[in-house]
Amino acid sequence: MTTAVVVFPGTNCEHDVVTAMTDLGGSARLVWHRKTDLDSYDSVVLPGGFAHGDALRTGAIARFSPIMEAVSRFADQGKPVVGICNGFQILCEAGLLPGALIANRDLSFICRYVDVEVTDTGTVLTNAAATGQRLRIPLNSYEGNWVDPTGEGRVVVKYTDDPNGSSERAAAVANDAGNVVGIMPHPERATDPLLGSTDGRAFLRSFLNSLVPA
Amino acid sequence: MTEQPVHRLLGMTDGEYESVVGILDRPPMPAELAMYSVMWSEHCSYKSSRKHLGRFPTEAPWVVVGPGENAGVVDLGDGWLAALRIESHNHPSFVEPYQGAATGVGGILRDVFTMGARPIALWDQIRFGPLDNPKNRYLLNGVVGGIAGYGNAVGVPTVGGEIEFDPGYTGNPLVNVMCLGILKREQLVLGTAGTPGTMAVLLGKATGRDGIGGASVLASASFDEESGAKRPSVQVGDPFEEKKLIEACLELYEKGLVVGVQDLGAAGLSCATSEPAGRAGVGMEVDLDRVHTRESGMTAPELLMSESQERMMAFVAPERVDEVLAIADRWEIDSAVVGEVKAGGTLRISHQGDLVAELPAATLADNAPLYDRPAQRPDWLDEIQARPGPDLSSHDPADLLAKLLDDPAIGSSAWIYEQYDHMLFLNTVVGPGSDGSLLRVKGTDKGLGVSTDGNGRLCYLEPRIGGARLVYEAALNVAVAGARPMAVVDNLNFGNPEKPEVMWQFKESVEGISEACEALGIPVVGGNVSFYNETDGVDINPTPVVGLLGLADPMPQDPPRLSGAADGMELWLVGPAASGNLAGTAAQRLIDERPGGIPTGPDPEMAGDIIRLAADLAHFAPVLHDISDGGLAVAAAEIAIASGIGVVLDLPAEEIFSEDPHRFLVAFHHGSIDLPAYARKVGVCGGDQIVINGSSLRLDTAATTYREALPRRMR
Amino acid sequence: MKIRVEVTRRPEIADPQGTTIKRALHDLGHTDVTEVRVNKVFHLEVEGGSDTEIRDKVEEMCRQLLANPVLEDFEIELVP
Amino acid sequence: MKIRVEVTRRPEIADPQGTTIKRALHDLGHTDVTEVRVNKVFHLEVEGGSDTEIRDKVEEMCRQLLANPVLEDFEIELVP
Ligand SMILES: Nc1ncnc2c1ncn2[C@@H]1O[C@H](COP(=O)(O)OP(=O)(O)O)[C@@H](O)[C@H]1O
Ligand SMILES: [Mg+2]
Repeated sequence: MTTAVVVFPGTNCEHDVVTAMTDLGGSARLVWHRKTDLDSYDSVVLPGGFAHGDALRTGAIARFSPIMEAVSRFADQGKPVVGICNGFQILCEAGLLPGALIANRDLSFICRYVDVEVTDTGTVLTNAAATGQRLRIPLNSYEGNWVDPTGEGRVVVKYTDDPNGSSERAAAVANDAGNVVGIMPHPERATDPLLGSTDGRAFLRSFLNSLVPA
Repeated sequence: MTEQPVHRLLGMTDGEYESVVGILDRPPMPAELAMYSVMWSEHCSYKSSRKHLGRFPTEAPWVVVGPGENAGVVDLGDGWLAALRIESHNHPSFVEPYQGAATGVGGILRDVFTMGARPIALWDQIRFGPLDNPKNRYLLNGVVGGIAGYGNAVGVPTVGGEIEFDPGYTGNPLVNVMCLGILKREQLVLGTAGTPGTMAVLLGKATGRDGIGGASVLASASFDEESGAKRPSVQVGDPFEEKKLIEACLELYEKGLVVGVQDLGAAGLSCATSEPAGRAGVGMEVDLDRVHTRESGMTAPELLMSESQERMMAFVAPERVDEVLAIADRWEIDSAVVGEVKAGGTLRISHQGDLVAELPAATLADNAPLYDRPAQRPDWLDEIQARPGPDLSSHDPADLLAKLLDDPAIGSSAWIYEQYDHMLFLNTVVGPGSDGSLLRVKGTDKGLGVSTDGNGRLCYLEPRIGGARLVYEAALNVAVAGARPMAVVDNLNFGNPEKPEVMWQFKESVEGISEACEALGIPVVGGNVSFYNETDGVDINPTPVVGLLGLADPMPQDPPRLSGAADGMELWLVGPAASGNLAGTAAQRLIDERPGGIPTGPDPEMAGDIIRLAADLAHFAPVLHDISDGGLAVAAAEIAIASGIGVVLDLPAEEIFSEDPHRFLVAFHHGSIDLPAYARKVGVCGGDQIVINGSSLRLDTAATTYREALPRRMR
Repeated sequence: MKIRVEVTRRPEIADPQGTTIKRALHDLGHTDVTEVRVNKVFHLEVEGGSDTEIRDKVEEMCRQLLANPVLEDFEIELVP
Repeated sequence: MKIRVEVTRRPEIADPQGTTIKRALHDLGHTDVTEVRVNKVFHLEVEGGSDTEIRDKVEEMCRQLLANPVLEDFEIELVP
């Protein structure tokens, strides 16, 4: 049950994701964006960072990386696909999640803990949490403001306050099947008590749970 | 305008030009003149400061690489090393704050990963004029934006720093950045060209006309009304390119593919060819036509002087060159084999079939001019030191505390550090917003404590005491995070060295830093000098900045935090009794129009004991906080605000706002900790007020004032 | 051939940059500015092909990459 | 009155974003694109005043805020 953690040029949270998943008993390996198959993996994480330097729009160039076709197939097959921060932006650009991410309302980068509330537990990233559960995890983004012109996106985690202007205070959004989820704050930054919070475990545990064959 | 000889336009004196003619035994060709002019600039050659920098203690058993290389390297034990370096980008940040600060970050990162280390954290030290001036707000905004824009995107967290305001920085802000990297011993790489036959491979960004003359013109001359004319030199940072370059270089080191590496900073290719060759005692043949360029028609001097960012020169054995090029290709960075190392010490550079330079490589660094500039104690200093301190008797302590919490240099810097990714890599155990940073070294029990400290006002009043106090303050800051001081880097920001008063301030500061390092038994492993920080003839306060690295082995598993105070805990002061001298304090800055007096000097012996004690206490005390800007009152208020609990202080009047050195506060439940006899109980935690000898301030008001001090001025 | 592509954010979508700049202009005393929108313009240099061919190519680039259809429209202009 | 301001980075100053976009277009097969520069365009709505007055005002805004004189030039166009 191995997770592919995709590395684009400019990605920078890949090692953190591997560390956090391994600490929780999972197994994760880095996969370069020019790879074209994910056959030996059971799930995918697109980690945070600045793929292609965020040139043009965040995620706009990364979505054309060769690996993304495999990620799409994965998503279609109902396998778990999670994008964190920049990974969320890439999934939106790739059309695997609805909406798009634009600059924060106050046009400034935000790196701090935020409180979020789980509103939908029917996804690969939230199944081990309880509806209404409040968690504290770090946000770290400039383009964290999710807009959804269709108004039909499925919001599964919400900020309890409104740090960045995101529609419906969305912190995480899922596809209809619940196997593709994008989350803006970083669960992997909140898994070790030494660093201040372990609330991110609820999300990563959900993800690991979803790998157990039914 | 009268015709000037070219060497003068390039910032070279007639005497320096004559030396070049002497070395070559003929007049230099244009490309040669360009190379000497950048390499012999103040910024690259340290010609005014070198003599004094020799004063620093630089040796200790744990020093692996001392000053002189791109970064200092120390041994952390168990096969781990740390690389540390600090750098200034003052003048470029005034010209263009965002790009100036951004390229400063890019440059300091390269200094560290040149050594084979992975950069794991950055710290910024920034200084501006008062924020009621819109220009200063613009500069602060741009500088913080540039550090955030580059640091966040390159993927290295900025985990702390410091900020100071003083009218003297209005026309000359200071932007310093420090970077820490870690590496396994076998990955250490030096800036050497290796043996004859080694190939020089240029990696990274295409070369353009960026910052031509930047080193000699921007970093080494003063600002005046014409500085607008210097603007074409502005460089643009590209953190994405740097990120790829870091990963590619780290892979090269891991696979043992390079003999040596040199980054291209100020002086670009001139430096990256001559310095590694000089260090290895070899020569080199370089073909400029192979350099990948962004613009067409660049001349040889332009190619040699360009400061285009995000470039590295790797020295590679010929049979490994293909592997190196393949790795560069995989990381999607450009590369070119531009030269070959030759025996004999001559650097030969050709361009479009012509030999454009032929000179002894080592002379660019080794024969740089060395000035023993006159130094003289300023005659205005007596008058300033004789001024009486502020009179606090007519001030209510709680009122004064409220005003201090509203000082943007004392109030929370969250507005700054929340724009920085300060958590990446999952190492930040104690992050910004307390004293020193504490970073874990994953896979070991070790932690690294780091603090950077500067104080222009103290150094203005008495540079030797000021310099020494910076070291003690930084040492105590890392100690309260559980680390023992290990090594120092310094960044010496001063005015015009051609003025004897400035040279004296410089010399005295170096002396103070050196004495304190000797007393603590820690070496200086690197640094940087920035002179000519003056505007229209007025020099900045002498502003040395110290960056100190400490080792916590083992690292406290539950280190003290400002937020650790609880109802009923006692607050104790550890350190000498306050002298009552308020020279150079925040209280003085609030009350008196101008600083005056002589700041309290350190007690080196006691300081050592106190620093050791703090590092021990950090393994079990819930709260430790050193006393600095704003004195005990502010330190106690910071604990109260962070912990969300009031505090009642009862203490002698001269203790309240004293900033006497090497003193700290510790909070704990009665009887849980034994302290030495000189420690005194100064208060108790509880309630919803901060009470100082009966006068009180509501905790929620204090918290709002503290949080808003900076952001409200930036709106 | 030189081509100019302007990518505009759809009016119904928030434009934090425009909003912030408008506020900043008001703070500077330019209170007669009632609206600010910020767009991106690409100046491309494309080789070969007839005008129509080039326009088609650039349209494809826009649909693929230069504009995000969720947020943006685009306008192509061949610069003589 | 509607005003269009285009802010261009000076040609001698590096444009990393343009370079990255060009590389991406090449990767997508558009290898006939030889140059990409990215500019910002502001669409302003300004009330009151004659054409000259408005142009002067906008020029001041550009110098103060919209363009960075160290890196950028600007061009103002009144849209009829
Ligand atoms: N420019 C800055 N960037 C990042 N962090 C900063 C900056 N200025 C201050 N800080 C953080 O705020 C805290 C308080 O800073 P300071 O008052 O200078 O500490 P000290 O007096 O203990 O040296 C520190 O944790 C520091 O890292
Ligand atoms: Mg401190």
